[in-house]
Amino acid sequence: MPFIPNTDSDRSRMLAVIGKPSVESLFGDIPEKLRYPELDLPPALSEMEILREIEALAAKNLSSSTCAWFLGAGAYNHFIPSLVPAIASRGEFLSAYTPYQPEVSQGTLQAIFEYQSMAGSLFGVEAMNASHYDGATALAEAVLMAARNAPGRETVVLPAALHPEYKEVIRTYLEPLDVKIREYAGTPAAAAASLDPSAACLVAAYPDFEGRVHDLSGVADAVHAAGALLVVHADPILLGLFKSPGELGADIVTAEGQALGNAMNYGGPFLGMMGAASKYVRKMPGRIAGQASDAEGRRGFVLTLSAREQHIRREKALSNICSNQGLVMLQACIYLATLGKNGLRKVAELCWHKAHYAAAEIAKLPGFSVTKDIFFKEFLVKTPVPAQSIYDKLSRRCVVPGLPLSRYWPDRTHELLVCVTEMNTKEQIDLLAASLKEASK
Amino acid sequence: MPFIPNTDSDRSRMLAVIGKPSVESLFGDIPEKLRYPELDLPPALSEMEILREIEALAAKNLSSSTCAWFLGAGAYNHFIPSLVPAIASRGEFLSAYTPYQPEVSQGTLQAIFEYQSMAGSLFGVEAMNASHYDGATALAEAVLMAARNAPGRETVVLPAALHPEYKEVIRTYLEPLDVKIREYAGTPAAAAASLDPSAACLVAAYPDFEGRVHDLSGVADAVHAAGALLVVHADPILLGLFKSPGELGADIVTAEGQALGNAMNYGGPFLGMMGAASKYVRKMPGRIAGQASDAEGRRGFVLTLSAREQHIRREKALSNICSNQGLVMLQACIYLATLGKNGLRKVAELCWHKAHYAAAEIAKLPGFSVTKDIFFKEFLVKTPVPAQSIYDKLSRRCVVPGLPLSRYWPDRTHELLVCVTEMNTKEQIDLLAASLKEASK
Amino acid sequence: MNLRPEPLAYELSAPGRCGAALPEPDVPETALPEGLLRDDLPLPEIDELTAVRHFTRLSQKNYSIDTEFYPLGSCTMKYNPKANEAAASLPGWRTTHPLAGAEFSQGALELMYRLQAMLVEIGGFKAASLQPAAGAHGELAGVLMIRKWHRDRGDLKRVKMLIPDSAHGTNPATCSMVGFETVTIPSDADGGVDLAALAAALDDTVAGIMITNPSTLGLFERNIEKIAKLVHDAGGLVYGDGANLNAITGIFRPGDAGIDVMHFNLHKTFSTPHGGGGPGSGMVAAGERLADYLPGPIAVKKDGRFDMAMPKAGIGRLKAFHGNFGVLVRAYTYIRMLGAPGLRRLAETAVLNANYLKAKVEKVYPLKYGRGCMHEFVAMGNFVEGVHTLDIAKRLIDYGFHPPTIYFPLIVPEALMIEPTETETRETLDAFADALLKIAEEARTEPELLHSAPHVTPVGRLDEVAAARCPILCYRG
Amino acid sequence: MNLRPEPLAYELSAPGRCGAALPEPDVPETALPEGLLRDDLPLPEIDELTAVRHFTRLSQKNYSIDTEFYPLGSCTMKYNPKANEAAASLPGWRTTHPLAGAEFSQGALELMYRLQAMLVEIGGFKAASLQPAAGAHGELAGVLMIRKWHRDRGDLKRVKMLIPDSAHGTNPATCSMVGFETVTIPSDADGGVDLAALAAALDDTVAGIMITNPSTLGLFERNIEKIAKLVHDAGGLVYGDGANLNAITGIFRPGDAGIDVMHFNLHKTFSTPHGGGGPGSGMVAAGERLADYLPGPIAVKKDGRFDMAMPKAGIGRLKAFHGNFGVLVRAYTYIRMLGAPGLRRLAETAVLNANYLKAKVEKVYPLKYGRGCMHEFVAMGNFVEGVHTLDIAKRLIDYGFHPPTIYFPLIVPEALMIEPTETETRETLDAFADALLKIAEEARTEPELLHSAPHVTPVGRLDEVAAARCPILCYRG
Ligand SMILES: Cc1ncc(COP(=O)(O)O)c(C=O)c1O
Ligand SMILES: Cc1ncc(COP(=O)(O)O)c(C=O)c1O
Repeated sequence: MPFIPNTDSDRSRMLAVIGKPSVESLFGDIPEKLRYPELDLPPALSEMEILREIEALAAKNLSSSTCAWFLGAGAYNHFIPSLVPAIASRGEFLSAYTPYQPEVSQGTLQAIFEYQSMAGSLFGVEAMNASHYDGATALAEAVLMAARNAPGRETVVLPAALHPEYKEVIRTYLEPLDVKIREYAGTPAAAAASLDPSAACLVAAYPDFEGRVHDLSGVADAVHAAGALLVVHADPILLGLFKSPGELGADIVTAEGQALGNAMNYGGPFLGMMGAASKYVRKMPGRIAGQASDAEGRRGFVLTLSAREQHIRREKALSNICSNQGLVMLQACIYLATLGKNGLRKVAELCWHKAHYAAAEIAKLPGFSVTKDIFFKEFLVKTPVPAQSIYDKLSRRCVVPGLPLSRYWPDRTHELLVCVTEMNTKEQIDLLAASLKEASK
Repeated sequence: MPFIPNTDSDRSRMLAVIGKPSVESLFGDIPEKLRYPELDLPPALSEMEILREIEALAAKNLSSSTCAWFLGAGAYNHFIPSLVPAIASRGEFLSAYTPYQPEVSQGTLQAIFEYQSMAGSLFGVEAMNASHYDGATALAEAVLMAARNAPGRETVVLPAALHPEYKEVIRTYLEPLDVKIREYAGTPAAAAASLDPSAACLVAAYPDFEGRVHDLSGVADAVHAAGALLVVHADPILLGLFKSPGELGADIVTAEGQALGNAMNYGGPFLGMMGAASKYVRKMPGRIAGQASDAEGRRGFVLTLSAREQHIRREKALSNICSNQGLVMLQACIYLATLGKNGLRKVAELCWHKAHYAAAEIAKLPGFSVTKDIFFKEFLVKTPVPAQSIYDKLSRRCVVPGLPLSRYWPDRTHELLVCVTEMNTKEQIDLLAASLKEASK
Repeated sequence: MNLRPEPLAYELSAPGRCGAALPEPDVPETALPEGLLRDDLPLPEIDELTAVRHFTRLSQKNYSIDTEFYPLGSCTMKYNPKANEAAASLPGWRTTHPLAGAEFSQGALELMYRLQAMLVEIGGFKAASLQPAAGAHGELAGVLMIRKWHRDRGDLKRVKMLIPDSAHGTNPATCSMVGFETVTIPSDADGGVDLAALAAALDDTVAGIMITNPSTLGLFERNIEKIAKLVHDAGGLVYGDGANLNAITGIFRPGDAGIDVMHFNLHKTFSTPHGGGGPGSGMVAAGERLADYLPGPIAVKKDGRFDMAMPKAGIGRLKAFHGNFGVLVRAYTYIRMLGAPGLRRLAETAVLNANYLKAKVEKVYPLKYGRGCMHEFVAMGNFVEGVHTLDIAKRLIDYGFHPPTIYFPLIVPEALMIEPTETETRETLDAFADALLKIAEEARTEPELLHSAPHVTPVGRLDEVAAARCPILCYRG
Repeated sequence: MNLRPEPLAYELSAPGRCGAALPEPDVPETALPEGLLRDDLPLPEIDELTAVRHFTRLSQKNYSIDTEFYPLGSCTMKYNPKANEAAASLPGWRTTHPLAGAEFSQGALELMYRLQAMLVEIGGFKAASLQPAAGAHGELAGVLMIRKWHRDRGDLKRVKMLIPDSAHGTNPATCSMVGFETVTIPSDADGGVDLAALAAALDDTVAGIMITNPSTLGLFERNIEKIAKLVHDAGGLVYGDGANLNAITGIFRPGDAGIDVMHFNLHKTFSTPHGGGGPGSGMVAAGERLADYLPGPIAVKKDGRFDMAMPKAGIGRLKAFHGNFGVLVRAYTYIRMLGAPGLRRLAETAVLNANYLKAKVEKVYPLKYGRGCMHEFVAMGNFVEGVHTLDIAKRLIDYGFHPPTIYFPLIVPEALMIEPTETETRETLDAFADALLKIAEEARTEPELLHSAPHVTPVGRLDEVAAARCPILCYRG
């Protein structure tokens, strides 16, 4: 076995040192009748055989690299510079553990610190953590954090137009606790204005699930006036162009960071991003790296504020999170440093221009109408025939037109959420428009 | 420009230090009328655009990963352990130069030394060099080396069944020199027995282009008795099983090493392997690494015997070779270490068994006949209809049946050279047989 | 180890540089929305080479499995075959969207379906969900399942969870997240659960027990069946923390011993590189009682087609989309390369390696529990006055080894928790044992060498107390 | 830099281990041929982790572009965009066979066809062949072409090739390979070809001249047109060594100045990482006179389909198949990312960077030829008694820089040949200049520091003389 190196002769020599007659005898503590079950598993394959099989499976999925791709809804087809996977896959990053021993983990630790710094710049907050499992769990933990911050307050207020799967996750996380969920349909500003004293927090989606970019100015003041916290869940690419949540007064920020240099990968691993105004840092869950010095005054980095975490505080920890999404965070870190100030803005601008061009083209089609709200890269289209039938027809021809909302709301049969990124060429957009037209005949 | 970092403001600052008014003024030595030509090139593309274009081009070729692949003839579809490209693509290996400064190149140097050691084991010689451009140029240089070794002797004797492109390359290399090429049709043993005193060397192909594995015992003695050198050009995978050329008395050995962990890659970069009995090492071209010690007695490795090379000896050098196939050699090195004694033998056995099964199945087909000679992984099939028509028909259905010999010999219309490796499953072989049968109806 | 100080990306920044070229818009432009835009985007400006060099150099400041022995107890730092990486990074996966729909995702769904079946078989369960993104996430799933099971039966008073004192911190932290109270059960003299204490703690307020087997002491819980029976008889359920499955694959199936629900750390036992922190997968499998309570969706097969479906009485969704899919591809690849005999060989070798190391060092490094260990063992580093486990750990770095887990489990003073895994050669174990013995010698003869260690790293011991007191969590210019 | 000694793979071997699993035969077995088989295959036996760790650790003993500044003169050690690597390693290329036939290789052929056209345009030539695998191979092609051209005209007496004394060693070595005699032409006081000496050497036995422009002194040959005319008038042809094209892309086309045939080092100018020695591509392009003489086959287009064809009067084939295709993909990708303005920016920046470095150090490091340099400059390291260029080079290693090319070109004593390339930032150039100046200071104040350098590497200076006297070229057990 190439990755179980010790041979039978090694075994004998080792058993002699241990003073045991056989390997089996090392398992004497296991109840005999339960020992060595027959496992019904497929026979072992060599590397070339399994890779052949997996390649065949991987080929059986619709691929954004061979289609005109307009499906987003929480997983985005953005450009990934080739250097990102090339560097992140280096063994020293890939096969290191959580950096518990800082002297031999400065690579990982400095990368976390840089990620925190850059993500903090993007979101306009000083304190970011080193990741959550994904955007949905980050938001769920943010809501828990807000609820914990205000023990008396029993409701959290979510936008109706929050990603439906995120809502499900929040429901799962909150179910055992004495916290109720309320949804608001209008703008965050309107919701903030009518917050009642039971509210622990208001969550704003930036943009919301239907692509709308709400003006958040004034929202924080209203939320704070009501004694609650403002949680903003943002698209990090949008923040290349739009005001940051921190600048708008958000107390806690979360995001799905997949778009920052990570592939769609059938939905995972993704990157839960979370940050907070510095006054809340000791209430924020998750790992955090901080700057430190050694005895000679050399700068280094460590995991810090660990008194918030499970391995130190056990049942008093702020969260049970232990393993996080380290490598995905590293990819985001490399992405942010590589694109930087100029590149990220450019990506955001491309999304803006292309999405608006697409919307304008689709709006010209008979029977189609396009949202009038401000949007960034994703927008809602009303379709003259059921959106799911359009989806099926077009996807079979490798034009993936967006998300039919009926997937989540069976009665919203004629709505399609279209996403356009810097990866979509004008040619593809024109093809989309032409295909939509044809499919609606 | 992401990989031309200095900005216009950097330029100004730098020009100030140089004391020049403009970048253009640095090019004053260039005749003015020839300066700054208009270049008719396509406009610049960003990374995402060019990758999209290249992906489309790459997809327009028949791929061994989606076909039943039986085409070899000098480029082979062998298994490449995933670790080989994963490690060889590490920046420290990939982006280093030729190891002229040994203290900061021990990684490359030790890898060359290990490659030389393992390749030497495989071929049964003590001295290997660090690579030639490919198998054909390695053999051409070996022939030159043999000719140089015996100044009076004006012929080199090649097998008629040598790869036709190798013969062309040897002709190109020898054309300006006073050396004649003679070909022999029978076995190397027969050719060796009838060598005349004009022969500088006899080349044996092991196996030959038609897949025959000739018994080379006694050949070296006969060649030496005639005062010539024996050059053996071998398939390194075959050497996992068969007697090594060194053991059989070869003076010089060469090979195409692509099969050792390198992809087919439309024919390049490949790996020219060359080695020799130790007494000829100072007459062998190419870079060589050797063991050395530093002042503290620590073992290290250096490029050695460089008095043979162009950068030291200029017109007196044994060859003009400078850049070689370093990275391809590194992949072969990792491959050889990973498969090792047990793995390489197993690969060779799988080739043997599968090829012989395939030959037996094809031999059963009406109208087909299969060579009676000893072969390893490649064998000649006589086809009832033109082989090229079979090839075209089957390849369009992703069964690539082998090489129609008419490609090189227009009159050999009904012969197909079939190659079977460890990558071919029984299922594929059965499919090949069934497809051949059908195509010949 | 790269010893040169590496500036922060911000410190390498210069105005106007960028590490990636982007095209100009190929569509007519649309005016940007005034008033909503940010003024400044304070990110670094660096070119592509600077980015590559910066992060490559940073990587050179890590110890890792691919470069050093990394015997972190409880973490199963095994070598992850490169075939896993090749399989997981196939373009066909990378470009697949989670909402493309079942018709357009049959390859991904089939892989998940088959993986579920294999894990169920390996663990002795009935059904599995691949939703959880890490072990702790799987614990959350399992404890929510137990909670819901009781509540669905109308049994609302079961709010306590029993947890052995050797448990990992995630166990009690998970209980708090679902509002359970934790009751700590002491270990007996042999390192197992104290059965009397367990019996005493069991009443009708107990929802269940979370048990790790083998435990974090590296010991197999011999009374596992008895414990399960006691808890079941008291109306509770048994949660299995499967983080240590590496010791028992192919040898013992937790489900056979009465575990009702268990998470598997796929990233440990089934070999996803840990990536400096993650990602992982803490998929959960359940037996008869809890199979319908799994989080969802899970992969199902109907009429030869694969799809996703929510379990009947399930606790709901734990993350967006379908779990950490890339980790699932690796686990699938790995299990298929091993097969049943390979899984057994894996566990046998992991246990043999641990016992071998233990035998080589236990005369010098005392153990609190002397019996034969499973995949890891816990030694103590306090055998020389004035020298601590921390010093030994740091000194190991000088010898080119990553230190073991230290000061955990909490019930062993000055713990050194050593898990070699099955992927290390006998020669590496010998070299590590030699270093440990040499250091023990140095502890007596040259303790200063230990106190000042490590000496071969870009920084020495960092002042973590100061760092936490006055935290600097981002670059401030 | 990994400072620990790393054993050889053989020294890590243990019987029975193997780093790769292979399947059992799925076909009936055939008896092996007795008498032809080897008894023993003395290769190492190591497991997969040992292989990964071994080679990863070895890699950590290299300086490289991705980690350090690497200003090797004449080598154009620029950063190679990772997009090149992504493009070249696409599965569609890796699995394409060179003999699949034109119908089944249209993508590969189209890329080669387009690349030929772009290179012809950049160089100012008429046609190109992608056959040669490296610069020296391209030289062989070009010199064979010149030889054949003369012979095809019945002119058999032209057996001499003129070569400036600053030329790279491959130039004269190439001539020897084709049986040409080389005549060295001295440089004039300005570092250019001495025109009088050239004129004197020209007669009807001269086949041509091999000229490198910019020369290996980093100087543009101002008389290039005159030289070409002189040689042409004498019935000879002009070979251009294009290794230094990085200085002039988009600014000057050698073909326009009368060069008849030139090789391009695609792996230098057009950015394939050097891989510790190769592979490269030395494709050749030719003007009017020699276009039909190119080696082949070359890519052609007929009726919208791509194919390969042999040039009419060509010298034949130089290697099997179609050149180093992977390198061609990188060059194509790279040129397409730059476009014409990018190519000009490239050369301008390469030259600016070199002049900037030169300006910063020339007061301390004397130059033999003072005029403005192109992409590189040659300084001298013998300005302090008892300190040599070698010492300065080795001391640079301590500062984290790869040394420049040393003792070449041969006509500059104690040469330090510095080529920064366009991919380095001003800050890196400043740091390198600072180190050079600091070392010059040390040469005066603490010469021992230089003599004993380097101090930060796994080995010190190695005894190359002993190594060559009694060569150990393979592991001997
Ligand atoms: C025993 C045990 N349980 C649970 C966990 C938590 O797993 P994860 O880090 O994947 O959340 C760990 C991880 O260290 C562990 O060792
Ligand atoms: C000026 C010059 N000519 C020719 C060559 C030879 O090129 P290659 O190494 O690709 O054979 C080089 C390479 O160093 C060179 O610098």
